Amino acid sequence: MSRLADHLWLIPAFPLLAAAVSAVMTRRRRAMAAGMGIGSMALALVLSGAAFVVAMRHADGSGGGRVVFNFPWLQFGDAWLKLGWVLDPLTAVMLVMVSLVGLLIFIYSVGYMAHDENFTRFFCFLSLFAAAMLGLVIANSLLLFFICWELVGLTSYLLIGFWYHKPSAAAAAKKAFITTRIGDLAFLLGMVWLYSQSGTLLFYDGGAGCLEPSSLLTLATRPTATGLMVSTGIALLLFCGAIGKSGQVPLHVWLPDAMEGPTPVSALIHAATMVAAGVFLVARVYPLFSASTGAAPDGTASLAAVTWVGSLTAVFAATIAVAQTDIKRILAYSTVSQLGFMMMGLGMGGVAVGMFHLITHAFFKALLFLGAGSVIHGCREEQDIRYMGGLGKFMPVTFATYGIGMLALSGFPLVFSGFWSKDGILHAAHSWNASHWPFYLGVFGACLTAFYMTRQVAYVFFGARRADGAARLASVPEAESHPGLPSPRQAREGSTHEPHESPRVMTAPLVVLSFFAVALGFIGTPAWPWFQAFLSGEHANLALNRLAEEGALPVLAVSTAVVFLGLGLGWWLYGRRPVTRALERDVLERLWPNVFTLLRRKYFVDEIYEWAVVGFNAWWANACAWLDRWLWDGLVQLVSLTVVGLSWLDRFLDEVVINSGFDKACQGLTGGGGLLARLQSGRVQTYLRLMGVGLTVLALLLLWGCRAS
Amino acid sequence: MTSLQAYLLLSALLFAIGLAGALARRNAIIVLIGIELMLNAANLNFIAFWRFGPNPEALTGVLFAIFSIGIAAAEAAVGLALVISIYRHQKTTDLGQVDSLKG
Amino acid sequence: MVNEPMATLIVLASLTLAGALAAMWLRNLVHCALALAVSLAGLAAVYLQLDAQFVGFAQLLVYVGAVAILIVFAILLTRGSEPHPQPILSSTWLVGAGVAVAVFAVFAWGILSSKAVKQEAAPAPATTVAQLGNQLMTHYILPLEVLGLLLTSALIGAVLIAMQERRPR
Amino acid sequence: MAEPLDQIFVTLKRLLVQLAPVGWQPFLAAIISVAAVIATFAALFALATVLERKGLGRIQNRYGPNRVGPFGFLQPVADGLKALTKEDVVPRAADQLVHFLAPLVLVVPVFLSLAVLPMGRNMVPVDLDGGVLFFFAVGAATELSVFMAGWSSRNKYSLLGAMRAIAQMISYEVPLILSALAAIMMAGSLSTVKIVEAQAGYTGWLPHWYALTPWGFAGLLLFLIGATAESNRSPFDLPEGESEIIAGYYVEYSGFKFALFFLGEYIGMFAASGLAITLFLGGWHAPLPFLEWFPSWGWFFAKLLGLLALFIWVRGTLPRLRMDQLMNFAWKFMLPMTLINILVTGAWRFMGAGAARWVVCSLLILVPYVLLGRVLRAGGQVAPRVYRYGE
Repeated sequence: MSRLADHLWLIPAFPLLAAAVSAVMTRRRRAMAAGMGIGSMALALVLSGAAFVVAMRHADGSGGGRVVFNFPWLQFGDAWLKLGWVLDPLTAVMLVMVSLVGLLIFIYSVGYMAHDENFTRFFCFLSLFAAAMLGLVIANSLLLFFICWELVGLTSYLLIGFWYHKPSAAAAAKKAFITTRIGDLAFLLGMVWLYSQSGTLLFYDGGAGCLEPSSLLTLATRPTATGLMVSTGIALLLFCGAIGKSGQVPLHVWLPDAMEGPTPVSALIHAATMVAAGVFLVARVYPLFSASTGAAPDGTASLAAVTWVGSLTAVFAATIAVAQTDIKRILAYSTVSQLGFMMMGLGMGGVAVGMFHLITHAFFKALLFLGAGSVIHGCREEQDIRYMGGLGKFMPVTFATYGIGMLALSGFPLVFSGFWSKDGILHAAHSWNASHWPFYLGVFGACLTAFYMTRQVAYVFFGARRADGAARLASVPEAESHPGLPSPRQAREGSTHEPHESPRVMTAPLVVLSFFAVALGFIGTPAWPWFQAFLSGEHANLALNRLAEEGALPVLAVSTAVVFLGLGLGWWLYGRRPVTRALERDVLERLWPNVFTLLRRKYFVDEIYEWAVVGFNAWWANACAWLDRWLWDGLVQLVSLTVVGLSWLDRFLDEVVINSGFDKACQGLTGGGGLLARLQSGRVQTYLRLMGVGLTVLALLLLWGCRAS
Repeated sequence: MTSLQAYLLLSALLFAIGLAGALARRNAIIVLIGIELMLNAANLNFIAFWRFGPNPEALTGVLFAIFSIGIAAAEAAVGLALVISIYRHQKTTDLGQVDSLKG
Repeated sequence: MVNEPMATLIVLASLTLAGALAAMWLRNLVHCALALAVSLAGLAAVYLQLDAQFVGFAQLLVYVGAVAILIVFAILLTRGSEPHPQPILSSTWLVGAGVAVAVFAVFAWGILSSKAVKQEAAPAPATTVAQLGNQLMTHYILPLEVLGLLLTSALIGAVLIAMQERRPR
Repeated sequence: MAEPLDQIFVTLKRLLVQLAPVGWQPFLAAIISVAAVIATFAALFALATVLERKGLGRIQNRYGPNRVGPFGFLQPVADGLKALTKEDVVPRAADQLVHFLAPLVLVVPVFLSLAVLPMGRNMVPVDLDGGVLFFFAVGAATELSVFMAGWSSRNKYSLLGAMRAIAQMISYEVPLILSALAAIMMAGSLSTVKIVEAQAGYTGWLPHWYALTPWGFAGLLLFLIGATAESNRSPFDLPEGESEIIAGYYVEYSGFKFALFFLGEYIGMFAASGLAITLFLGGWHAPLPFLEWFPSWGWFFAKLLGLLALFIWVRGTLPRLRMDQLMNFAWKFMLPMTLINILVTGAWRFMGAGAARWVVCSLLILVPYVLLGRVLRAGGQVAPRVYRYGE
């Protein structure tokens, strides 16, 4: 079966083929496109399963359970650039997760996009995205990883901007693309630096790869100009790429705006897979991050950076999510917060903790997004939770699956996967000895998560139905509404018909996802850490007593307490007195009005960016324009003026000084000549007379001279 | 006044008369005669200084005078030949009119 | 203070000066030439008085004999002898005379004021023609040859100039 | 014995001079010698005129003047009286002063030139170191007087005559001086007395006269030809050529001035022949040793009369030369011959005594003489004139 490792490329190949075929098909061949897409994803899933089995068998084998296949790709000069793919537990897990979630979302989107005329194009982009994601997962070379990384970025742009006639969608696509592009720049710099230092971009190359101990040692020991170790420097640059892609604090602004795209896109890309690519990157090059000279065994500077960024993002995004009114934006900020948690897990607990939360999150976040999608679909494209309410009765399946997803996300103890993965992270944070702050931030984040999820469910499914009349729209104060958007709101004014449940093709994936949201929790519990063992290559054995070990129990207690606190608070504020009127001010708004507006306006980060980056750009453009107009133009003017001046001076000189000067000199000469000519009168006696005078003068001089002697 | 001074005065006077004639007279031949007189005045000077000079046996004065007489004769011959050819060209020996060689 | 030789000097000097003045003053050119001859003869006598016999005789032979005749011939050839109407003096004769007077004044002042010429007459040097001959042939041989060359060239030149007159006609 | 007679004049003069006070003695000596010289030569002049006319007569086969005095010897007295009594006619246009001065300027220099000739042992009027040079220097004045005479009489013929005379005298003066140069070179001094002493002594019967040497003989001949030309006599008497221009430059002269011209001419001839005697004929030396007893001055005057006879003879026999022949003869024959003569004298001076010297020198003279003659004859310049129409 090791041949499967050699042919790992088949997995991304099928969706790529499907994308290619659907790209050339005309819009009318809708069924063909959907069939192709779903078929290729199913095949990819089967192959991924096989690969998972192979990886399972190799897990305890030699080579760290890793099968590598490298091939020379590009020759420049005398050096060959090699690409390749690797099959190791990490790859296997991700393959299965991506293909499974992808398949479910493909099936769901058939129903969701049924009445959209660009159906084939949608499926073409989705297949392309899936191929790129699968390629990224199996890549054994940082270069191939980077190529797929960029393809994923491209497809996210295409899908966000799918409804390009909507200006907000186009703007959001551009914003997403540019923000991730900034991160990718750092990623590229890191990659180039890594190549220059280690000489190869392959992760594992039979000992010579850049993640293998020999090159890691050289990287870790070589200091840079600023005192950082080279490995730390490269790690930080790669982490910037991750920040961009996974929407961490400074570069998170594009993720909420990415909700402009269709909901399956949001679910697939901005919940499960693409945003996870950043975390997967950190997991993949974790040896680089943790490579240290042994001085700080439990975390190098880069891991500390990851931890701090992660914890900050977690709390920051969670606070914003509390004050959002758009159903998909709340989930988007929740995703950002959960990614922060994953980064904290990676930074403190290592690959296994981070990856376990990633996998679990992928499933229940996909579930929540698809649920939201069916809600929107049911409510005639209504996305604002203030105009929903009491949908529980109208959409029982969606309500049920959405509830399971909400409980998994907020980490309801023991039953739901979210609890175990979040607890792993908090446990790692608790045992992290560099600083206790990440632990406190993590706990606070978890509490907030629970709180805003209950608020959302209360708004959407409980309380009175609020989808009434046009009066509301005119008085909507906040800038939320996008001007000129042919959004479902116009539709709303038209009719007041009842919301309806989504068709089976959409509810089936919900049910499957909800099953996984519950099941996955059990493979990673402390009692039976199969998942962690699988990833680290050991053999996992069932031992309930580990639950009661000294470190684990208090953390479990704290996290359950926190979850119940959040749920209770949320129910207290929103569940007890259901909201009756859409425009009613939010409960929190009534309590802390300015804090609430701060949160609702997302800490004004967009405005700050607008002011800073765009402002700076505008200012710089103006400055350049001014410079060009005045300095360079001025210089040219100056040169031309001097030349003209010089020519005038030259003419003046030539005219006055030389010509007239010369003429005068000549006149003087001829005059002098004339004078002398008169002396030559031709009369011999005059000459004699002159000689006589000369003689007398000389004689006088002589006599006068020697008179003294 | 010693006799040497007398001779020198005589030669000076002779020279002056010759010069006056050369400068004042209009006719070319008279000018030549004036020049002859001046040359002779110079010879007289030589002989006077030889006679009353420190070492007369050196005979330089006398020889100088002899050579100067010879040269004067040649000069007179050439001068008169020139005057004659000028006369043949311009039919006059009046120096006032013979002034074509001028600047 | 007038001793015996000075008397003869005065006589001869006056003769020479009279001749010179006449030569410069007379209207008739031939008379001027003859006056010149008289003056040169007087000068020859002065040379004899200065015991320079050879120079005196040479002066007589060259000047009185040859140069005077030459001048007379020139006068005849240029029709100088016929009386011509215009005044004999040039227009600016006064300037010429003035210059001559100035020159004489300077020389006279030089002679009278100079101390070098004060010492008394030396005994007459006994020079013979033989000594002159020796000097000429030994010490002054080059000037003699050059003089000879000069005289021959002057001779040829004069002949050439005179000869032209016959050929063109 | 010869001594008292020889020195008779010298002793006479010394006696007279002692009469005067010492201060004046040099003047008296000078006056005595001048008077003596003038007297003797004036007498000679008178004698010469008669002798010449009688000689010419004899040559022309007729008697000379025989009416006045015995055999016509008082003829000069008659001529003298005639000259003195004749009216002195002066042309109106003549230049009075110059006209009057001309004869004087002629006579004075000629008499001066006599001062240098040694007429006898210790009987030289003035012994100058540059005697010969003095003679020629003074001789040069005669041309001036000829010009004065010719020009002042405002007569075309006289002017033409004067021009011819001057041209002739200048042309012949050069060969005259150069031929004298030969004797001076041998004697080694310009003083006439030294030249005569250089010719003293006899070898066997022959005196040491320069004339008896080849160059001497040639020199003498050339000198005599020059002398005749210099004094406008005989073949060279073109200026007075009666047939063409009446009487030359003294045509306007009459009376005593005319006589003076004649006197000047004769004295000029005597001076020239006296110099010839001094330079080449041994001055006052006797021709033969045993004739020494005859007084030195006697010999001098005897030779003088000999030369006079020669002049008269030449005058009587030779025809008058044409002007161009005269000039060509002077510049193309006389001048080269005198130069060659000087060359020969030089050769004679530095060759040892003996026959070789004689042969070489005589050949050196004869060969150029013959060649030159043939060249000139061929050129037709000196050949006798062929009258194609005349015959």
